[in-house]
Amino acid sequence: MMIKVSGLNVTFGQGTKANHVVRGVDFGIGTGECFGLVGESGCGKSTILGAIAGRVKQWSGEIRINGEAVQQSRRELAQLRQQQIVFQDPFGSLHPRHTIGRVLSEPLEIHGISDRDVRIAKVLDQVGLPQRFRFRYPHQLSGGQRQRVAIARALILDPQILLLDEPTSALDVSIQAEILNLLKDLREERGLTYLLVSHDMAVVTHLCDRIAVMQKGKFVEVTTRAAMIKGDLSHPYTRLLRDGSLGYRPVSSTAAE
Amino acid sequence: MTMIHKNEGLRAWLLSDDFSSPRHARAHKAYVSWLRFSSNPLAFGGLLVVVLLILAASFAPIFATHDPLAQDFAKALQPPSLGNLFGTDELGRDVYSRLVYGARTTLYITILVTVIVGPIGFVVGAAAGYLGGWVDMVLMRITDIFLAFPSLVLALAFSAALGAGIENAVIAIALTIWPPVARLVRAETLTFRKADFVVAAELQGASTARILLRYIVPLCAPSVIIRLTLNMASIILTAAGLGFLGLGAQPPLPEWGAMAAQGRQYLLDAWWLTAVPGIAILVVSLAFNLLGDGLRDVLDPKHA
Amino acid sequence: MQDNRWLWLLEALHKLVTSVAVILTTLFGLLVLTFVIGRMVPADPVLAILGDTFDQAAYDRVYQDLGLDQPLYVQFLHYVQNILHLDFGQSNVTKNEVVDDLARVFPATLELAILAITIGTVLGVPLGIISAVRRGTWIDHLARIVGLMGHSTPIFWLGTMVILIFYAGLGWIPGGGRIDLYNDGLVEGPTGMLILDAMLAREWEVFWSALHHILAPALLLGYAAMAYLSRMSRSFMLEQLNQEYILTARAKGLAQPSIVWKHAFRNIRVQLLTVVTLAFCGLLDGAVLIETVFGWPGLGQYLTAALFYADMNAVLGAVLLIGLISILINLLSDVVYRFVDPRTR
Amino acid sequence: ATPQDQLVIATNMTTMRGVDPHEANQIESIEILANLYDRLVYFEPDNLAEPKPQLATSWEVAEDGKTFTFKIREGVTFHSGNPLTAKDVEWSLHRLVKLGLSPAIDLRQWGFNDQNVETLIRMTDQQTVVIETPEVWNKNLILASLASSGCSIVDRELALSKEQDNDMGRNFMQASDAGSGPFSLRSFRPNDVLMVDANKDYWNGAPAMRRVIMRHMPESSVQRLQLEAGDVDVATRLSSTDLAGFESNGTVNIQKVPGYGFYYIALNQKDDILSRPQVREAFRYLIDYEGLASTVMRYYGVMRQTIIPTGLPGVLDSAPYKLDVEKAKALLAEAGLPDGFTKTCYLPSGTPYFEFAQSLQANAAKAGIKLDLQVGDYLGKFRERSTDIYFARSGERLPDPHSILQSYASNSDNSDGAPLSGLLAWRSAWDVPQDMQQKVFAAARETDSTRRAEIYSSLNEEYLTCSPALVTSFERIDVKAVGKRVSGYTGHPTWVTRWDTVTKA
Amino acid sequence: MLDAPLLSVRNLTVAFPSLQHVLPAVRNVSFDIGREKVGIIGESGSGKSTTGRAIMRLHPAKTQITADRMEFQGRDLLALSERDMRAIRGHRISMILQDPKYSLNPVMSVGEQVAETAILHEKLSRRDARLRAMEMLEKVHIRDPERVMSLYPHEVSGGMGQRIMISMMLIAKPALIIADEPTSALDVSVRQQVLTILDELVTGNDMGLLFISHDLNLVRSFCDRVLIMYAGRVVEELRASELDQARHPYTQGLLEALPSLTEPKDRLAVLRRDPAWAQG
Ligand SMILES: Nc1ncnc2c1ncn2[C@@H]1O[C@H](COP(=O)(O)OP(=O)(O)OP(=O)(O)O)[C@@H](O)[C@H]1O
Ligand SMILES: Nc1ncnc2c1ncn2[C@@H]1O[C@H](COP(=O)(O)OP(=O)(O)OP(=O)(O)O)[C@@H](O)[C@H]1O
Ligand SMILES: [Mg+2]
Ligand SMILES: [Mg+2]
Repeated sequence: MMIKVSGLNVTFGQGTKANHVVRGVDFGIGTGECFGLVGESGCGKSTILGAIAGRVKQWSGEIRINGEAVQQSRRELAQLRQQQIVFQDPFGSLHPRHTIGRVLSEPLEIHGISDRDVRIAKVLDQVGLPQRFRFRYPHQLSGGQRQRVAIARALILDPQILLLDEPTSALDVSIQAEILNLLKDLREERGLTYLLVSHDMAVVTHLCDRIAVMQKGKFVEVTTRAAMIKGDLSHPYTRLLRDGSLGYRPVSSTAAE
Repeated sequence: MTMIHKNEGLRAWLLSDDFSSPRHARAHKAYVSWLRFSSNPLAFGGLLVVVLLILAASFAPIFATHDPLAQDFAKALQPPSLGNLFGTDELGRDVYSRLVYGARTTLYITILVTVIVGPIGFVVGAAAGYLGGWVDMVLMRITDIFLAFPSLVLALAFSAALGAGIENAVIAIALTIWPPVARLVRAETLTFRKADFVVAAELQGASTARILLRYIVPLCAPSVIIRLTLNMASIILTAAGLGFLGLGAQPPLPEWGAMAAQGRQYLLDAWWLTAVPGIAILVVSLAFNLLGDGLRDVLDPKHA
Repeated sequence: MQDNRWLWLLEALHKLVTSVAVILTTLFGLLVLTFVIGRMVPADPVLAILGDTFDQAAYDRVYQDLGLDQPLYVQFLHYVQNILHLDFGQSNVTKNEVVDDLARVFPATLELAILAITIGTVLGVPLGIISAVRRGTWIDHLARIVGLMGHSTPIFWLGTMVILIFYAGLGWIPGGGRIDLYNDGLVEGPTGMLILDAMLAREWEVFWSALHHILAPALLLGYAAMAYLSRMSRSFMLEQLNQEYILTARAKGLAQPSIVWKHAFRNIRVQLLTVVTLAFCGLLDGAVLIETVFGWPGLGQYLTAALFYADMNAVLGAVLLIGLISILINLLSDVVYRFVDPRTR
Repeated sequence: ATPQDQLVIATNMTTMRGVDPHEANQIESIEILANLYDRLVYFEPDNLAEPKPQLATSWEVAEDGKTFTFKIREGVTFHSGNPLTAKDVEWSLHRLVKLGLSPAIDLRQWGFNDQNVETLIRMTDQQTVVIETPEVWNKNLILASLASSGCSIVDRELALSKEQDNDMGRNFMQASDAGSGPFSLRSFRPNDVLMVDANKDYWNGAPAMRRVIMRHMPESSVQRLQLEAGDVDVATRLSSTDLAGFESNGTVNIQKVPGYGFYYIALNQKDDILSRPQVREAFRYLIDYEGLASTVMRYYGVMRQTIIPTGLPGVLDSAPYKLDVEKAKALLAEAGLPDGFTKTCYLPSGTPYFEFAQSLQANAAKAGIKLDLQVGDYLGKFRERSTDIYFARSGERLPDPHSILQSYASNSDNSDGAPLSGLLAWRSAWDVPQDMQQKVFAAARETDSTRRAEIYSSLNEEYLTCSPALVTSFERIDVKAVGKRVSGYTGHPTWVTRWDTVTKA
Repeated sequence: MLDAPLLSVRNLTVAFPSLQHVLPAVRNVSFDIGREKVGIIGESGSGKSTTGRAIMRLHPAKTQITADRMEFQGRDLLALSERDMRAIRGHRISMILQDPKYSLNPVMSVGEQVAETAILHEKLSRRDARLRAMEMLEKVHIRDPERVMSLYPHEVSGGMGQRIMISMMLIAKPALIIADEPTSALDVSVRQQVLTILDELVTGNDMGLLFISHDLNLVRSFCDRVLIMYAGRVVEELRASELDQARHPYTQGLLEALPSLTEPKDRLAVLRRDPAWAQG
């Protein structure tokens, strides 16, 4: 088990404003596995990801990474290095005033790794960007290229886990395809473990082995890729989501509100 | 021919955004900013006046036609003439030369206040914005208290308490001008502190200091620079106001506000004593405002 | 449902308590600040009270009366206590209680400031909005020039020049003060604002005289406010005009004026209120200078005179009053904000 | 233009501190007090030698030279309607001494104090007051003191009815009138305006002016413009240039009222450098007497390097000092200070101090003395003897050399705690040569006028040569610009200018 | 599918002049819309929204819009005065924007915003307009219109917001509706409801709909016809049901790049762009 989460609860705020966002979630992800999280906006997907990454600190329960329990508050540099995160918005995830070279050398500096030039050259290759992009600024790059840089930044520390928070939802279909292919290739080459969050059933199904469907902070169903493709699903909510993503189908128009 | 070619080559190199080195990237950025700035005639005019001010201040002895302190009762209150470009004051001193030397005082106050206020504003604002929680609470309460006073009134109170004099005026003005800067830095910090690239750095283990210095500060810098430039205009006005009320630079140092105030005694017979320093204040403060506006176009295109 | 109501009430209460706490701490800070300034003064307060002749015994007595032998925090408590009892001490220039002085001079400043902010708002806001709507046209440039000049002109100098030209040269405006001598003292109270009082008393001659006197200083102050307000309303308006809902409004078929005034303006009302508040506080700054120039017997002149003669009680009283007004106005704008903006209700 | 029956005076009221005659001692207050109140005697501005009756119809001095008996005018009433009696006179003078504020010097300097005043000043019947001086003094000095604003007679009944915490009505009289003078206070707004109305029942007949208005107008140019436009009748705070303008076009009358004081530079003798005689003398060579006299000081002073002003006995016209930087340098070298020194010079704000001080500063700089000017209200600091150099001017309550000399040339106890803080010599910590001090008091006791004049004359010469710590340069004058329509407005050297003599065309 | 199209566009070109150069964002676009649902798809920046807005002339004043023909019910839209154009906007042609969070005025109540259109175009009194608005809200299946009318935009959910937007834009019964990604800000489940309502109203009232989207699956199942845009040009026009038989390599590429829920692919095909597509 690369990641083991048990009894995870997350509550934001206190008193009257308390917002119980994740309610008792358990799951495990094996080494080299790709685990998907789907669900509608605000159901708590990013929060779970954040708890594992160390971004969200108000959680209770247990999270183990590579067998090692992690603390809510502080994390060792070595622990941080094991898992890296890729965000949804390629426009917001790169510092607008750092060149790509700087973006990529920052993590190396933080972790005190020396042969920076070599590593940067290598990782640019891996994500399929030309070397001369090192001196460019993010605003000179397209969305897909930026997302590649974000992935490169995550990879440059040689992590074992990539936490992907809707990595393609801001991209066009054609670019999305490139990134999805890249992610697939990287996983195969490096044996990485993925936790992929998305609201796009097709994307999750394309990439993941197992898929958890979330509603209001809870897992309503954990299913497999095959079951998802076949439509062999037990929970009505999962079926609703799957149908919805297949295209337009008139529903009985009694309003929900 | 070759020269031209070389120049063309340089221009092309500067304009190209397919960078070959970090130096190229920086040079390109600077060049493009310069192009954008210099295409704005008003801002350019502002820069010109500011440069002139700096020149006048640094080379005052060369620009001045007289000793700004030399008195001559026989020549008191002479109207502008070729000998005394802007006339003479009640002690027979040459107004033009005093104006030129006054640029030193003005520049001294402006720069000193800015140098004090910039870092304070940065530290307070960034700390409050980034650390949040009670640090933010306390720091913002303090800035609120300072902000509750109109700035000149507060500067007056401080000057009165500290005593007249240029250094005290600097302290008094600095004390009243840092809160808006801190506010601005805090607001900017807040917009960036949750940005994905900051979170990414945090999750990779970057220290707080690193995040503040390498991520947040460079992003706040443009708007702070703009603000500080615009602030310089108000510093000049506040300093002049203090000088006007007799709390700024003390004699014989020529200071424009004090000159205008002193000249008011002679308003009806020697209008130039008031008019000339007043126009100088107006022009320089206008120049800083124009410069700030121009910088905004260059540094912060989203607000243009 | 019942439960919810209680929660709501609790929340409202909590909000109230926190905002009151914020105001109180700010007020407290204000007191600390003025106290500290008062202590920094090099002038000896005992001498200020004793005046020209004194002996050591009298000195010691006053020293103790003032509590200067007590530890600082006790002195501060005294200070706060006195202020809570509206006792700002005696001005040693006017020999009056500072509170009485303030009550006398403040209406003059308030009158000036209110007129000025009205002028500034009535002219500045539309100018800013029009220049935003007609971005890049001559009116936009005009607004920009007006704004920049207003930001760059030393107001005391402008005032002086106005007097030189319009009083000494052309004789269009009076040379200073609030009113012509022969009309002085004809109306007194209830507000202390001459124009208003004259209107209430139907003393039209007094009214015109007061109006004639206030016009130049109010216009000058109003100009400074207008410069600021037009700039701010322009940028607020520009921001709104780029919003998506403006596109919706246009897609509905609304004409430009409706879009600007009905849709966009509604969205900047609250922001405008805040900057008008700020402008008003800024006016008090300008008033300090302009009152000196125009011999306007208001708070500003009182303050500068007090500064000249190191009359610290008066200085602190005036500064505290100005701080207090600023806080109150900000508070008021906050309340109105909550009331006007549905998003904060 | 101003109405025919009103007099409008433009002035600067900033320094005015209330209208209690036993407290206020600024020039503007005193002019007002002179008209709100009456005193026992008065001196006409152009005849300071001979006292005239005011509330006292007659007086006599006993053989011992110490006992003065005053007959009080009958039928005088206060503005409140209360009759004025000897009781009021007695109580007023007691009040002056007991309050012990600045004007108290009018009586205290002759030896009156809290303990003895009740026995020494007393009414003997409803119309008679006896004043007994503790020592023998020249009787003109005593009468001159009684004519000064401090000895104004106040309405005892009214004051006591408004008494709070045994303050003898002090709180009330800050801004209210309890007098019997030709005018009564109508309204007073500090730093704005003060109005008085004619007292129709004045014992000497109702004044011609129905109302007098004093207007706060700190700007010289504004005063000038208003005077030109006829919107004010008298301007009291005009700058030299504005006065020059008037003088050259002759549109108004310019009165140069002598003031019994000097522009002085006080050198603190506690300071090692400033206490060297050569340094003190050097300052006398650093003043540009001629340049200042023709410009800045033209309407503010008359050059005089001694300490007895024009018109008083013992006046001396000799003025040996001139601006001479080289001489000053030589003196400094002699004092062991060839490279000069740096000192702070404190001065009040406004004309002509500021211009004068800047001129001094420039000349001093040439001699190697760096003066930092501090402009503001530093009287307190001077009084504490902690100013290096203090530049100001003095004015006196008595039209007699004694008060000036006492201040400039007597200092019986130069210790920090001495009760002499009113004296300029003490404030500068100047240990005045003993024989000079003795002469000062001998002259005050001298009852023979010629002998007195001789003593003063010799004091004057001595002062000139002893390199004093108080460097005098100009004798003070106060200039008033009076509109042509006004007649009968005559500035008084001790500031008690009366308005009941004023008429307007 | 009546004989005369509602809107007929020929060679529409839209260019935004900037400091340096004039870049046409839409080039030579031609299409007709009848009383049917026409979709426009294409990647980001391909000019979809620009086309939609050009029809209503909603672009900034200095935008250059040219066309050989742009006729709406026989009237030349480009020749109309601004005043006449205003009478068409919201009345004859309406537009639904993507995100109700931003496209509703945050400080006006829902009722006021919906009624405003009715007052403007139907010249109704305030009271009648209110009633109409209430009716309209009911039509978009809002249960308690009275209450919703008094709410402010931040107080309603995304799905409800979009239904309010629809009611506001359809209250004057326009003939043509342009919907610019009307559901892409909504969750899958809500999206279906909103689309159903839109479908009902459009079909029920016999309106034309221009549906802009980048979701191929959605357009395929929702619309009658599809225009595919690339770099400001329409590269292909198809019946929605025949999308799979697209001939243009761009359309084919898009379809292949799409991960599918029902027919899993191991690798997704990557679109290879041919510069010639942009020239066409
Ligand atoms: N830092 C925070 N403080 C308070 N509330 C938060 C915070 N972060 C998230 N929330 C709340 O928690 C809930 C879940 O948020 P989360 O970001 O995990 O949703 P999500 O499933 O990722 O949604 P989306 O698909 O929109 O990204 C939301 O209601 C959100 O408002
Ligand atoms: N007001 C404008 N000024 C200048 N350029 C514009 C303007 N509006 C759009 N553009 C440009 O026109 C092109 C087409 O934009 P448009 O918004 O129509 O694309 P789109 O197909 O709707 O894309 P998306 O799917 O991202 O909404 C883009 O390159 C855009 O940058
Ligand atoms: Mg999320
Ligand atoms: Mg679009």
